[in-house]
Amino acid sequence: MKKISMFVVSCLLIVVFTGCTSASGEGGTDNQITNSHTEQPGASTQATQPAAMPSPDPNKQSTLVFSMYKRDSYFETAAKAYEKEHPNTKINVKYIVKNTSEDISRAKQEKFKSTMIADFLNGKGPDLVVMDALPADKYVAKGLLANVGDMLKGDPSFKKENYYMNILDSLQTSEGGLYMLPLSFSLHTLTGDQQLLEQSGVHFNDQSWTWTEFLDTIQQLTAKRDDRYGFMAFDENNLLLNMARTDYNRLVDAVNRTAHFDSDLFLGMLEQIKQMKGQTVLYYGKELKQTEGSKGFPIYFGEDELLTPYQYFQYAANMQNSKEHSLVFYEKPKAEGQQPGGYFEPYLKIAIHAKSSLQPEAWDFLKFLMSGQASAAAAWGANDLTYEGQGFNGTFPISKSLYTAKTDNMVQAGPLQMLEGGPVKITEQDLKKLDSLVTSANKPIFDGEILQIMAKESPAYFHGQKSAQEVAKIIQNKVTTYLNE
Amino acid sequence: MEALLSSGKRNARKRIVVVIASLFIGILLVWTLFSNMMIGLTLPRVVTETPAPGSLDFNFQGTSSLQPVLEVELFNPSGEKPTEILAREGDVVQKGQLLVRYDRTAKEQQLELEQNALKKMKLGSKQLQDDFKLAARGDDAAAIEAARNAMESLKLDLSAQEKRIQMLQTELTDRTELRAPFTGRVTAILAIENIPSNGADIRLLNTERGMQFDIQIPAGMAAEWTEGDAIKVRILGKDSRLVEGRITKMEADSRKESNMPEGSDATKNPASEERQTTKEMVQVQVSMHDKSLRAGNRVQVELTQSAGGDTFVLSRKAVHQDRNGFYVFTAQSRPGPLGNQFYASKNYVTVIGEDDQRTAIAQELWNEDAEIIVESSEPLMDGQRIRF
Amino acid sequence: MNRSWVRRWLRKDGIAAIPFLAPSLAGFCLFFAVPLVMSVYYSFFDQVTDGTFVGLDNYRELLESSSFRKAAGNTLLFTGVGVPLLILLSLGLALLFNRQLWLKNAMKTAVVLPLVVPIASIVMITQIFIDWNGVLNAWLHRLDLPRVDWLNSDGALMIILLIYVWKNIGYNMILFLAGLQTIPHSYYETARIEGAGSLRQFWGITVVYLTPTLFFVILISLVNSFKVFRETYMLAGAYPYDRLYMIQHYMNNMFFSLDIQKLSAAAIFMAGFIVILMSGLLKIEHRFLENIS
Amino acid sequence: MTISRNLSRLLLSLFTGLVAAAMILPILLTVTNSLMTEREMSFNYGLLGVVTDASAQAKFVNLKLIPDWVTLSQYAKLLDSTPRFLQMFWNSIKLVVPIVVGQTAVATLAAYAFARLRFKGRNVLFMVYLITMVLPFQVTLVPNYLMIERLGLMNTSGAVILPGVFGVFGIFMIRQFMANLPYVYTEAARMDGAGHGRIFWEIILPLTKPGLAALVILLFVDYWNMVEQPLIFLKEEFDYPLSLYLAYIQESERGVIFAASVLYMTPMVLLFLYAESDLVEGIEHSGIKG
Repeated sequence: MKKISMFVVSCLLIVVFTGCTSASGEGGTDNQITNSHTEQPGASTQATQPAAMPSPDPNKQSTLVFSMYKRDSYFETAAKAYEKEHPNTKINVKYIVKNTSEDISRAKQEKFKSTMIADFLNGKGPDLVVMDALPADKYVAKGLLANVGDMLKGDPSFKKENYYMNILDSLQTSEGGLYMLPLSFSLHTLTGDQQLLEQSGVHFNDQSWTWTEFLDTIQQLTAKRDDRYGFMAFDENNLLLNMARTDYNRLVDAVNRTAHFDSDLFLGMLEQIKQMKGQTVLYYGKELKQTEGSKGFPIYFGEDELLTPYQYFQYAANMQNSKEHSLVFYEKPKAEGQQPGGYFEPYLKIAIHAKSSLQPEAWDFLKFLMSGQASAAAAWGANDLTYEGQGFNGTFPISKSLYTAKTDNMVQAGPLQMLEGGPVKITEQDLKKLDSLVTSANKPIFDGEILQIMAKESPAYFHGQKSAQEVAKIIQNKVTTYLNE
Repeated sequence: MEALLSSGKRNARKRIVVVIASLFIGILLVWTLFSNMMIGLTLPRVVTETPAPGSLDFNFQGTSSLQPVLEVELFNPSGEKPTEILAREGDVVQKGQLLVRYDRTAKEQQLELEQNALKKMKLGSKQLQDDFKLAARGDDAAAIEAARNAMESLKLDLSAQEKRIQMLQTELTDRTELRAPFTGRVTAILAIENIPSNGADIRLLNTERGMQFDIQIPAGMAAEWTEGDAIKVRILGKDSRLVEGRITKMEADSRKESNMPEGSDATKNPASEERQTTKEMVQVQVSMHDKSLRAGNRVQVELTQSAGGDTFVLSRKAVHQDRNGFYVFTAQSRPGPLGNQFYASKNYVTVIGEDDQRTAIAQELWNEDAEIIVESSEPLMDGQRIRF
Repeated sequence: MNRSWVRRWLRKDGIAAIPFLAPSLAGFCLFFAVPLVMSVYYSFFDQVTDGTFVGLDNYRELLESSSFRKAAGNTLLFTGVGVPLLILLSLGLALLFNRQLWLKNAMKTAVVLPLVVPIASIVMITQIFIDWNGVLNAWLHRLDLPRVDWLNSDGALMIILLIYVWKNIGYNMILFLAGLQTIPHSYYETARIEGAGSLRQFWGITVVYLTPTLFFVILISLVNSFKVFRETYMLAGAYPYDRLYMIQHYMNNMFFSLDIQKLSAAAIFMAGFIVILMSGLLKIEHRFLENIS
Repeated sequence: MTISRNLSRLLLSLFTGLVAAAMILPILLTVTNSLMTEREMSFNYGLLGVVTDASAQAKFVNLKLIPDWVTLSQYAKLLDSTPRFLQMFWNSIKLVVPIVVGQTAVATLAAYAFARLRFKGRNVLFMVYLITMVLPFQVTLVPNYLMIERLGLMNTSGAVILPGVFGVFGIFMIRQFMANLPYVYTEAARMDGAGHGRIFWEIILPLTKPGLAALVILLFVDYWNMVEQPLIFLKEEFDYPLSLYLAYIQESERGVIFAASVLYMTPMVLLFLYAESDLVEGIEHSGIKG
């Protein structure tokens, strides 16, 4: 019996080794991309060195593979522009879908996730990858992404003052590594009616308030006048997610793999959200019809995600229209003792493969992408300000100089024709306000399996199908399963 | 026996299944063909071309008419009718050359009259001198004074009269002739012999200052020019030839190509309607020095610019524009259930140059043997299925 | 010694086996054995490429994971209940169909058809029944009982079991029917002549001669019990109710967490379990075949 | 005697009929619902997955067996305005037929070796085969992906077909059948000095016919339903088989899901109906008696 098994195992091993040797033999003649694929032992040691990134060898022919789920035309133009500047570097931009409408059923996304995993684990992953559709934390945990933060620090040609370092710094992991560089970001803020808030005489400090303080504030506000809603949130779930995000560390203990969704904290959140809905304290939805008798905004606070500067200017336009009410952006509530500063959500997060042999080239290209040199729209026209179809070109860029160049152009170009509504004059003062929003943002909005589990289960409570305890228990069980895998 | 029976039943059943199966497959097959055909018919029809590698010689032809730099009209100096016209149209005349003689009789008669009056005055002066001598002998101071005065005044009158005669005499020589003020060419004789004229009699062109014309040239082609540069200009006409001109003035022109004055190349073609190119034009003034040039001569400026480097040339109709730049649609084939299917794919291109027929685009990876859609029966969208 | 071993091997049917086995073995090695060996290899390393040997660390981690233990327990429960249930039911049906019945063929077709229903359709029909607004809750409502979120209740397991049995009963029945056909009629005739009752005929002939088929059916049922994951996943997602969290969920989630080491280790656990089970069955089968001969 | 026999037969038939009816109910539902208009579909099932307020009046989905208005509009829509549906249907055929034919051939040969030949390592090798059948797809995905890429099969139909051809399920099934065949059948041939090739071809293969029929059905069903392999190993959507259309059917296409299911099932049902008679045509009819 032993001999038999020995025979079988040796037979299999022979097959394996012949398979591997023939395969690695093929590797050399594979194609020009091989450069990035051959598993050079040097590549991995290089990745772990925090030392300065050597500048790319200008005489080396290399092909960078740049993978993404969804195409962004900026990447293509940028790749072309970069190739022109660096004739020895070819950029192979690979994407799965041209736009998300192609993939409503998410089959392609699943394909992208799976093939990326297979590619990365086989050591053949792309040199650069857009992580937006991928679970970045898992890749980082497996050491598959290079620490671009080190590259950034070690590169004297990277001018920190040209970038929103507040964004980049706050994306660092708890160990201080920075594995993805976002090319753009959106801002999550509260909007408030300044006049009304001042008249009400209720004092608050949006720099430091927690959700409890915020909810207290709106309750005080609505206690004085009940023809206005205190806060208009997108929906209950979203509010819950917001609250859970700020208190994430109290709900989830990743180190000890325990969750606290059955705690009073979480139950309190659930109950508070539901309870306040009955009064005029909270309103859920995106549109609010003006109630009779009150002009302007029948709410004290609303929440908003400024995906592109367009939305900000739309607000500026509204401000110009309604003289009595001036819309002001406030910071969203945060955890106790957290630094002041708003929330932002990074987009087009690009990572470099830790095992790529072309890291210097990849970093150089990433730098080029970040600088926005190839950004098609020199100015933000009305068309370029919307996000749809524009991708990078319409968003808040990570490059400060690009942002300044674009806004300067816009101020010079005179009144801005919005997609709806008349031309809006963008003043330096408007821009200053926007600037301060951008430069103060320091809390990333994150997503993850746990938040998704929460979002899936909690509507049952909000719609009265289940009790808070039941929902909390289900979430607690599922999250515990997740944490202990 | 039972087995045989049941096997017979089985075979019958199998046959039924086979019939149903072939029906099912058949219907689907027919439907596939049919729907493919139906869809095919509703697809936009396209005409394609393969871009030819090469460079686009970008031609520009602009015509204009020459205008003299300096041309003056010479007026009748006296108002007399011309008696003899010495110059003929087109004559090249030297400075001071006699051009027209005018009627002198009126002037001569007046001179004669004046001379007679002078004579009369001179006679009068003798009388006065005698009067003075007489008075001087007397002691009547007043009378002496009066006589002196009279004599003095007559003297003045005399000199005045002499001046007038002199004037008349010069007038007779000067104003009865028209002479060329500068070397030039007579461009028009307006005077007619023996008919009094009150306007200009001769139009004279200064040949030393030469001719000039204005023309609008696309900014892209004029980019390398500065004032003072020489350009070749073709003189149109029977003996068309090339003459060198010199740029004297350049200024940007905001007017669009379509309302160019001498409609140089704004031939209305469908492509230019489809894509409103707001070509920047430059107003250029060119001066020319050639004796044989006539004002009003048609001149033509011919420019050729090679849209340089590795370019592909394709029909101008194929290139469209949106807010992100120029693009073309290429026909791409993908395998379908029944052979290849064709799709329109939008590709942004870098336009190097274009003329009214063709456009040169930068050579890129994708466009090496791409089928570029020139015409389509309906507006296309990226990714749309098409047929040929 | 080595040579003599080879010679001994060849003396038997070894040479004859080569042409029969070669095509399958070649493809099998390429597409199944090599990946399998690589998976085993991964399970001893900390990274897939350039990893260092960590021995049994991955296995230790796996066993420490409470989620894995939960998944393993749930899977054991599900297969432990589901497979015997399925086999009993399908055997019963097969025996029924082996008798004289009216409309036998039509009914047989009806039983087998669930096999071909696409997953999307199964999921949709299941949803129609178990959704919060679904038919089951409508019935409860009519009885003035509170609605149940079936997928987040202990009933969830029953639902998955039902889907599993419903879908695979036809599959097994085909196998059993085919197996029953291999039992020569003469055996029964002989038994009848010898005066054996139908129960004795069943135990003495049917069960005995069906045993090889039975083992095969057990294996296939086991394999298919793993396949019901796809329906579960589409109904309840990657993190279903605790009871539904099977080892396939664990593996699937490990895959998307890029934790191929733990995934491989879990797979090897699973394979080990199945090997033990199957070698036991094979041994019995072997002995049984010898008995018949 | 005959009366009681007929009675028991009737009762058994009734009982089996009930079971069969229960089994076929979901399929019946699929077929009848495929004849509904889309409006009726959304009216009946629009509430699925919708979180309704508990305070509001209780509303439920409406399970309906008979449509109000029988129409082929779902089919028309599916076939007419969803050209990829037909395309995917042919893709499925193109992938599944080679797999079924190939695996049946390869497996029959290998099964003979496993069932009728004795060689060292047989059981261990068999066990290794067995393990690969049991493991979920994801376990070997990463090495498999590497393998397929190295073989240059990525994004070709070969990446799906070849692993399918060498799948081990067929070996198991046929081995089972062959192992069951009494050795007496082959002993005579052996005495006559027939080789394994002849024995296999002339004796064993005809006897395995019901097994082959069952195998063809089961393989066809298995591979007709495969999802992961084509999703990952095929690049272009127009190469995808029908199973992917149904596995990732979009919310907006719910109105045609039943019609799509019916068309999806039809080839399998037809195949089953065709092969079923071979399935029961066991040894008793093949002329050989033990």
